[in-house]
Amino acid sequence: MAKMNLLQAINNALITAMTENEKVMTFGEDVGHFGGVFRATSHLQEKFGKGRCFNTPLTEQGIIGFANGLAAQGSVPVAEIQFGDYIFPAFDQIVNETAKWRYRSGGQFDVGSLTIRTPYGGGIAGGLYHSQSPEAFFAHCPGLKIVVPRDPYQAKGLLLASIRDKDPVLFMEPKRLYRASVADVPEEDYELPLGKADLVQQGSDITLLGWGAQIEVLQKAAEMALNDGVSCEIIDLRSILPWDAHTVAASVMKTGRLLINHEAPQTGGFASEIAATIQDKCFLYLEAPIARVCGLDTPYPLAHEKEYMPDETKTYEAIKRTLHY
Amino acid sequence: MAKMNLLQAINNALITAMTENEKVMTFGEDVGHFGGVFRATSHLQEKFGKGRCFNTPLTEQGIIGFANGLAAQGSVPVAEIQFGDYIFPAFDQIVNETAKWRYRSGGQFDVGSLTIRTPYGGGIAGGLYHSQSPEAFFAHCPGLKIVVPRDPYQAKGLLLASIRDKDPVLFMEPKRLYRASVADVPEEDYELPLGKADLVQQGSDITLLGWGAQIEVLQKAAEMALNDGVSCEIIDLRSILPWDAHTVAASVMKTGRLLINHEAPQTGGFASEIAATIQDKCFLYLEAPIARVCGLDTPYPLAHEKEYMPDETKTYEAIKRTLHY
Amino acid sequence: MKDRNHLAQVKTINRVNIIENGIIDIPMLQILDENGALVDEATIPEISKEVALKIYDTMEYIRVLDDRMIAAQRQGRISFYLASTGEEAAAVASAAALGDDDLIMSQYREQGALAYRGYTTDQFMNQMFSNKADPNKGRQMPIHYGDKALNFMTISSPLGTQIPQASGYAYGQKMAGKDAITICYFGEGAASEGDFHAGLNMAAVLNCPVIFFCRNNGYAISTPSEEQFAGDGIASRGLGYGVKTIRVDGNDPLAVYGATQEARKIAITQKCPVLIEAMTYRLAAHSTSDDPTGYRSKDEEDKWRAKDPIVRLAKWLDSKGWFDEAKNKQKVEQARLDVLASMKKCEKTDICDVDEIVTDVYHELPWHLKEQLDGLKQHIKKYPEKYPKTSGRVK
Amino acid sequence: MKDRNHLAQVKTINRVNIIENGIIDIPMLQILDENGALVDEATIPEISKEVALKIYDTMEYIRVLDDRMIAAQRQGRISFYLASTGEEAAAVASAAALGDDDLIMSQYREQGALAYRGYTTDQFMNQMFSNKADPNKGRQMPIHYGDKALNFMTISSPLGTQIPQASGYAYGQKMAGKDAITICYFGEGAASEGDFHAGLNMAAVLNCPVIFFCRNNGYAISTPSEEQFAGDGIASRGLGYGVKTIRVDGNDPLAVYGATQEARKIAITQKCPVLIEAMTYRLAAHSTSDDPTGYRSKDEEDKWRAKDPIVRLAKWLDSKGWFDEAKNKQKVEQARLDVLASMKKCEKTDICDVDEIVTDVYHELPWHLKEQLDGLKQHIKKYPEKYPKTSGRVK
Ligand SMILES: Cc1ncc(C[n+]2csc(CCOP(=O)(O)OP(=O)(O)O)c2C)c(N)n1
Ligand SMILES: Cc1ncc(C[n+]2csc(CCOP(=O)(O)OP(=O)(O)O)c2C)c(N)n1
Ligand SMILES: [Mg+2]
Ligand SMILES: [Mg+2]
Repeated sequence: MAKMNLLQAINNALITAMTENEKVMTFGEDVGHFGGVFRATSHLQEKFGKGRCFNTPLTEQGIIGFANGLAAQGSVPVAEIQFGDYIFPAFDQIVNETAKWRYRSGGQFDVGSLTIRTPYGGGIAGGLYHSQSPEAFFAHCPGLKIVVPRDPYQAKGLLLASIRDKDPVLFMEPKRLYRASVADVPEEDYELPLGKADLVQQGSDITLLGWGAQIEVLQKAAEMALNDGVSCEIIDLRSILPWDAHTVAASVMKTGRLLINHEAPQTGGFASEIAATIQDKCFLYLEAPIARVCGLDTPYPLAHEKEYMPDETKTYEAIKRTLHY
Repeated sequence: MAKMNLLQAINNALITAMTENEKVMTFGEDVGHFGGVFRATSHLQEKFGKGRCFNTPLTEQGIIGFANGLAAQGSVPVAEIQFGDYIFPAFDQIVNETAKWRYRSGGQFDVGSLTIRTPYGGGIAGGLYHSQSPEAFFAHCPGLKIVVPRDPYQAKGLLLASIRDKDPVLFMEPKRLYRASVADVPEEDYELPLGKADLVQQGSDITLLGWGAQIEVLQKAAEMALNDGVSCEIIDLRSILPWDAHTVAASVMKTGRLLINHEAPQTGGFASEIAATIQDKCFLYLEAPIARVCGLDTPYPLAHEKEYMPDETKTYEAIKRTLHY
Repeated sequence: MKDRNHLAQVKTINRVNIIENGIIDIPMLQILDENGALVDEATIPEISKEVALKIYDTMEYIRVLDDRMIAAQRQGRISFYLASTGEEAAAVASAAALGDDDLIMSQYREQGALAYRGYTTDQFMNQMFSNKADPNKGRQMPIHYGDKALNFMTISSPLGTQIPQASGYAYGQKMAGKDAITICYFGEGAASEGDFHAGLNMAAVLNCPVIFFCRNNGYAISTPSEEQFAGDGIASRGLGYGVKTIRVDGNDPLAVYGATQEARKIAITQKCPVLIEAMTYRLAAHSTSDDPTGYRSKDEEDKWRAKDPIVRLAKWLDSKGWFDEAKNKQKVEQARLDVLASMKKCEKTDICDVDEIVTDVYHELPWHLKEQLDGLKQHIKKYPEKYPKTSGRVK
Repeated sequence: MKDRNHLAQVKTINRVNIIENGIIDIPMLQILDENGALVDEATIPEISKEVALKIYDTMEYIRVLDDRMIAAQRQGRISFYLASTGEEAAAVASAAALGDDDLIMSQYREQGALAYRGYTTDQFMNQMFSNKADPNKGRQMPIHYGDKALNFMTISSPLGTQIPQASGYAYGQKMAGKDAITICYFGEGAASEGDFHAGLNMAAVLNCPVIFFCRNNGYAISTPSEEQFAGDGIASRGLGYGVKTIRVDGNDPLAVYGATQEARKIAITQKCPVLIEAMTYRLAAHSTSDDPTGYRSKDEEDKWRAKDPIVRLAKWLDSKGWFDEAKNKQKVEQARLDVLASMKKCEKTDICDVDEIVTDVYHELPWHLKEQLDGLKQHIKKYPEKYPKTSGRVK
């Protein structure tokens, strides 16, 4: 065990993967010598050489196009997109190419070894273009996996699993947690399962569902609710696609209530898919409408960031509304 | 009144708009002399000159980037993306630029005059890349409007309203209806409202909701259900963003049941947003879970196209399941 | 950490001097003239009789295939086709200069390269009839071939996407120590996509052994090349990226072969990209959905018909004493019969079982796709007549 | 319908001839040498004393602003800043050659252009403090200026997106018969984006009166330009698009001014794009989030410090008898005081009312945003201490 923050856990996972398999390569803007603007790839070029850890020109569509080809060839690319907000120039390469490669070729070719890492989310005074949470844009795209860790331990285990998974994974890192705190992380190799939600806290009155940095928000809200005698079950979805509807449904059948929290705008956010599925699977169990506590349907503002965010008091109020429906 | 198919109605709307306002310009791949691969812009170059109707180089990101600038300048661009499947290279220009232009500048600048036209949808033996229905990818993006007509009359009225609307509009044309049938379309100028759903058929037992080419499917399914004595209310959403939740909610409060049908894959499709919102607004009225009849969560296949599509028998079966919940 | 001075090698000048397009003037390699005669003093590339004849036969075969399939589409037997008539040399003669381990990434009009590699008539037909013998499992439109065994990457419709992919693939080949390169075909239209820019620039900076092979055939559907770009073709762009560049007469099989041979040698030994621009002309309609009379004249087409690469190569082969007119006629006739026979057979082959509708989305079938497949199969059993191509086999 | 022959003007050659980067060798316009002396035989652009001094004063002002704001960021008063130290001439002297109606689309390091247009210190401060006097309503990070009155398009972070937009804007100006052009600034890093390719190619084909102004300052954050491209800078790409191109010493204010003047003349009279590549160096850190010691040496920086454009222009002004050392000192000191005073004032100004969180998403507020705002305001009233910057004003 070692104390690591989330960034160090990511860096440690990359070292583990690159040491174990020489086909693993990591690249992106400023990823090489400099180690990335957040330093997630620090020292990798020193350790593994410029061939396996390198800067690319400033072109997200190029980075993912290149990574697609590299993966099809049999290498194991871990491509970094500097900010989640800048992943959209690569949207075509991801949605039309990465996601459909195996299907369109009847399984002859695939880019399953590809992992795309990108920091996402708000709370860092980043305004419109350094705060977005784009997971839902990709969640409508069959063929992709989407994974979001909530802490250093999860980050290392999920990233290792993502790199080795036989499907392309979009690995989204909650950047406001990068250096927020340290935790115990095993120094040895380990994986955490993709496609499986994680029960963070048991409870009986309502299920709170989220991912990434918002798990903390749910925990704070649950504490506030506990003061009112409300027992919250907290689930970290971890994988957005494919997602673990069974774990969520089982929880909701128990508690009778569901609240979903995410930073992205509400309309068309992934909470909508969860709500649509769970109202179907748990119709007779639901004692109140499924609540969504999300970002507003606006671009991400700067001065009003606090007001924008689906924080713990908003979550707590929604818990109360749901309980007293 | 004249008889027009959907393509002719689009062409007629463009002529109307370009005649009335010389700032209206239309462009895209093969849009000029040739009139577009579907001929939606036929004769516009002849009528209005090469300056106002022209070919662009083959670059979707360029077309929308160019259109954004043109709109910001005060012109009224109507940009064509040849197939909805090829809109993704322009995703960044649409989601990060078009949609956020007014907000980020505090209303100093905007691209509200922009309209993006694109054919979408399946049923034409187009396989993975000539069949997609990408509306949900854009529906998660505040700042855009998304409009889909279901027939020639709607097409002309909605397109004219879209071109003149003060917000950027993504206008999606159901290409399998382009030449499917003709209908009466007024030759004079008229607009149909954006953001308003259209009640296609009144009914009392269940609300069927869809848009574009799927309205026909709903109608056929409703007829099958009628044979069983089931009375279906049919609503054409018309605008996907912002969408008319009030009309839908009012209908569901009356019928107690809702079925949503779209061609796009189910997970993260726009039906999920509708279901999430309506289960909230109509919780106490719902007598069965909201049903989604959608495309499978796979890329769009060719040989199995029939099997893939959310057709009338699948819809009819889902109506029965919902009625007998 | 070395000190940098990105001005060090730049000359200075002291009056405003606009550099115009005119300073670039990239000549075009030609070895056979339009009559199939050797251009004066031309250096003939190293080419064996066997290879020369295989190039020739493949071009003839593709001409037949194209003609037959256009006819089949008109008869409603297939939904779509896209011919390479008149520009066969570009794909066939370049593929002939490659090694078997070289990966081919094609746009869609390079059926000649695939045939040269050994793709059989049945394989072409299975793909075009989307039947269960198609290795793509009938999922893509006709002409979206792909074959793992032949190192021919499955074609994808979105234009230009394969260009940065080719750079990445080639980088992987280099890192794996493979004695192989990637060749990436695309049209002059696709070269307008942002992916072209990304792909060439990355290949140059990251030293990827890849040949970018542009077929400049004058049109992108209806859009003539002068509405596609204002520079000196695509070749002039290579220089901007620091990519070694060759322009070649795309209707001259010997020139294409020689240029590709040389480009491959450079790519593999110097570990760097090479751009080839082949000047040719799309004599065919863009596809069976297109009618070129709306945007070009018969005269213009005729001018280019006179540059037919098949005729040109035949004349040269004949001058070498390698051409047997009678045998050729017979081969062409046989090809025609083979195509017809194969078509008849393959159009009757079933499409895949419905189960294949959900496979290959992921490596393993996830729970939600299992559920969707189960629901679908139950539904098909209820309405077998609605899904005649698969219902008979649903259990 | 004219007949086309896209080979008509192409020369042929008969042996494989690889065209290499070497054939392009674009010289750099320099008028003042590094010591501020006129280069032998240089043609000085037409420039009035007034303009020359305004360029000079603006550069000095920006140097002060940059220094102060970096200090303010270190003190935690603003969250972020991005300086243009050492490359002021590129933005300032180019802006000086424009007309007031010309639209400026900037990347983010062109505060000099904005200041030249007349943006006031208070305006800079209001934006950086995201307060309610910021015309962007405090929605964007510091340095994302925009001003409708000054024809300066609001800056957006995604790199390269403004390049095709500038082509479109310029096309609109042309169609509207405006006597104005668009200038589009970007870094050599941003020039790797696909949007660069699209923007330049479209401008060339569609004859857009736009100046593409590339600041090649050697770095994109930590990435040196040799890992960004392998060709002869960005200028060599212009030729590939058929875009008239000028390379200029970006630290030479007279050369930048002259080149831009000429480019503007061409753009407006010939209705076509012009590409200017200004060779300069980012002496500053990329931004306040960056520390360049991790990727370059002090020695390298010092070499470039010696090319300071401010010093160079001062010397030339002095040689003309236009420079008043004492008055300049005083102006600089005054600028420093003004910035500090403005900062003090503007950092205390409130942010916008919370109502502004939902405006400008659409032209009119749609029902769902009304609902969301109402909900938010009720919530703020319940927890006023959680939202101290807006709660006092929520009714
Ligand atoms: C991204 C994208 N945009 C548009 C299309 C539609 N499309 C198919 S082929 C074509 C023209 C391509 O021209 P070119 O690259 O010159 O190749 P050629 O057909 O001449 O061989 C177009 C616009 C597409 N397939 N992909
Ligand atoms: C699309 C996109 N990708 C990445 C970034 C992050 N980023 C901001 S500035 C920068 C470097 C830009 O370098 P250059 O264009 O040379 O401009 P300079 O900073 O040197 O003035 C990067 C990578 C971004 N803003 N947008
Ligand atoms: Mg072409
Ligand atoms: Mg730079």
